[in-house]
Amino acid sequence: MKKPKLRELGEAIRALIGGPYTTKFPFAPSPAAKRFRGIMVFHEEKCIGCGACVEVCPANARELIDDLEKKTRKLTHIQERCIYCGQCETYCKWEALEHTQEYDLAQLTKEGYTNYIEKELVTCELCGEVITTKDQLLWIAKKVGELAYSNPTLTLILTQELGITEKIPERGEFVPYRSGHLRLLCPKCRRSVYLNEIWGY
Amino acid sequence: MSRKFWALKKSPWVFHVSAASCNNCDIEILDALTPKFDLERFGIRKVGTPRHADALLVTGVINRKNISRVLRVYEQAAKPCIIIAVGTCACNTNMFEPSYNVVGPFDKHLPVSVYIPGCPPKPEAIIMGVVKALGSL
Amino acid sequence: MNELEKEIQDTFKGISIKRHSPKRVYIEIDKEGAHELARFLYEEKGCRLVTATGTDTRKGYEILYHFSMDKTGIIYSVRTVVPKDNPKIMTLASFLPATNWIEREIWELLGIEFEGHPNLKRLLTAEDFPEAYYPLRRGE
Amino acid sequence: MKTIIPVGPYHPLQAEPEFFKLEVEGEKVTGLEINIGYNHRGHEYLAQRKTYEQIIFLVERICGICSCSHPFASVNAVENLAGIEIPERAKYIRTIIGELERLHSHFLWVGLAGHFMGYNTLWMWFWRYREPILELFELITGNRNHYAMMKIGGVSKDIEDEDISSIQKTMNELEAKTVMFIKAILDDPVIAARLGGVGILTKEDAIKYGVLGPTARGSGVAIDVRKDDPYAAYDLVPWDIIVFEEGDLLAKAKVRLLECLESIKIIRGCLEQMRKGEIETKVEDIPPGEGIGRHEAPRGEVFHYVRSDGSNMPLRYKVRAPSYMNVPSNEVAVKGYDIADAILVLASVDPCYCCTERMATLYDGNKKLTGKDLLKLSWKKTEQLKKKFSHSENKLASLL
Repeated sequence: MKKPKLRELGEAIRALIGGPYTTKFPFAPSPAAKRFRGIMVFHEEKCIGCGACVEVCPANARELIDDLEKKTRKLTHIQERCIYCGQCETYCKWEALEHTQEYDLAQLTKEGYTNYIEKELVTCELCGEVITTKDQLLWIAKKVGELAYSNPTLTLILTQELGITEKIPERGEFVPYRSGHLRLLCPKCRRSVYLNEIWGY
Repeated sequence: MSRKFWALKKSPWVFHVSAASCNNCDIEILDALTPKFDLERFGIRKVGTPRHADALLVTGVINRKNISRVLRVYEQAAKPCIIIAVGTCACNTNMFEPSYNVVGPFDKHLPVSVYIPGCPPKPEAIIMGVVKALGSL
Repeated sequence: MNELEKEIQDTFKGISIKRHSPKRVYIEIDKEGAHELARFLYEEKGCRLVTATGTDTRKGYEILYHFSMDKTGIIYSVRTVVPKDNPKIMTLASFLPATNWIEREIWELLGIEFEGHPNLKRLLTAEDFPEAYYPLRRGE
Repeated sequence: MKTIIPVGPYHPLQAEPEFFKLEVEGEKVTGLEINIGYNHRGHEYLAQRKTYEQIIFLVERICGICSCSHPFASVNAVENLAGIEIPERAKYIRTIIGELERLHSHFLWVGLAGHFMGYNTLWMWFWRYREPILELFELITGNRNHYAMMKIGGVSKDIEDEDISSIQKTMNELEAKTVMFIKAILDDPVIAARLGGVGILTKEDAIKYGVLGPTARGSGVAIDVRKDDPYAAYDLVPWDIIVFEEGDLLAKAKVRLLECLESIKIIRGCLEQMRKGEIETKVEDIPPGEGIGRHEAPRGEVFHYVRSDGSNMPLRYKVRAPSYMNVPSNEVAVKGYDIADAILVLASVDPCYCCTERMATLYDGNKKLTGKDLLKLSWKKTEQLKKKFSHSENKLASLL
């Protein structure tokens, strides 16, 4: 009976000499580790609005809403729904999303948990469908290099961006023939424009 | 500030209600009571029955089977009683929203005072949440 | 094919043994034979029942009894199909108490009735859960 | 006269919360009815509506304590289905995460078991030394729990070189402490009297109920998926399986305590043998078919079955957590023991305890009993034993 007690006493003395194990928090800051996945921030200038983060999110904490009237794409992140798994950070090629080391999220109301960015959309001139965001088209154009000039949509966006054409000129009624193909068209409409040439209207 | 709130602020006793949670937030709450974080420094104690509690720490989502039990625990708690929703499940239904057995997050059924999102929130975040809840009184 | 599989092939009729990977074996058998095969694997060969899976498929409700042979680390999955218009099968709970909860769960989530089960009542869902609503069936 | 004491309801550890109805005659427990479902969230239903990548995060949230076991079994199942081989380094990293988790889970259990016995020092000790493991997790994976480490075809994060030294430092520190605690616990006559010979689960019953993990190994059933069906790096590093024949609570506690040392051994072996290299293989697509994945979680074997039709979502996803098999065995283990022991027996399979002390108020004829009362009963018994041992020269103490 004596020996075990001594052992436990040793532990107690060691704890006494070693000082308190308890943190000073909240009177002293307690920073999280370097890899900690905390509150998420958007880097708007890096984001191209592709929506990959929305696809991979397991918790439906991200929303993608296309506003056709305002021609904007709204990418929302709902902090209170986020499970801090880091999937969107991993899959974002542009490093537009980042988990910070901040963890204090407590609030008295649910307001303020949502943050969003808006991106300019490009829509089809014929059917009005969403093509994608302007930033993504520019990124594709940059990626394919000179081949961008083989696709009228990319060419138009690129020349506009470079300031060669200030504005896409007003044109008359749409003609579904080759003369009408130099417009911003969604893939489906572009197909029908080209096929009309061959098989007729 | 009424005397009742003054007393509550000095040493809030909490009761831990776990609905359908994954147990992680529960463990982090318990962790906040152990040597590293030691909530008893602030007079916060975990009690064994809702009748003694000033605050309810709720975790998890509410499902069809435990809703009656959760509501009964809230009825038993002495008022005024603040409800602190710990974790993403309690604040919102996390990824369980489409499930057939889940009837919603806590604020749909009970008046929640403070939300602490996180999956799970760090014990530090829980401490900050409790501090904010007491500061709001 | 190892010795045990050969023995099963010889003892039981109308079965097909498929080896998916070295340690995962699937045995297909009819409804009546499944009970006997489960008894054979558990009582004579000392396999441990891991769990049973019920699935809604085109052919009918499929039940997989997963048996684990811990000496070799092989999992034998006994597959049997229950018709959709009459979802009934013999219970294993009569000789294997471990299936008690498993069968109750399949009954309440997939709607397969286990004949002879000692305590077939709701396990996971509440008493006020809608009757005849089976979440794991397709199209529900 | 028969009295029924309801204990419960919530029990929030895994997918299985419990509501116990103890049938007692006098002080002796004669029967037990278990009612679960207070924690049912419908994971299998939800999994059919998620992609394979998302399912890992869904099953991670089945249980918070073994939060890498379910993803581990899940990736094993999908890799079995698609026939994917993962790189060597990923195997070691998976093993390290799995064993660190076992370590913190067993520490948690021993601490809480101490709390139930009224030995609160033990609780604080173990939870104090559990903290460095959680800090390690935050360092390696980026979160204290829910690590998000597993990925089909490998792991999502690498272990950096500077982290390896901190893991080794923590392991050295923990090993010394664990050895000390094991001696302190096994030497203690009160603990021995409280746990020894209580809640015996015989080998026959263990096989009949199909119990798993430390519950089975405490009853002499030597099953361990890590040895029987090796996966990840468990067949590449040396370690031993711990089995005790007695089947009582002490045997289960011993299994868990000694497994902590084995875990440290495995982690050390992995760190030594780990070489630089790839941490994931590229997964092309998931073919139609079915797959089974297993992992030895701290509580026993986790079993995942997945069936695919070739799309990015599974046709059927089955999850079997270890407590699902362990908890029903309480029906036989608790019979014939005191009410004061019942709480320990129910806790011995390592379901969840944080709930036991906040069980709702219960009615029992004229008497009212709460979970707190049960705990007090348990503490009272320990106090009595302590007195008994301090008054008389006992044989146990002289043996040590």
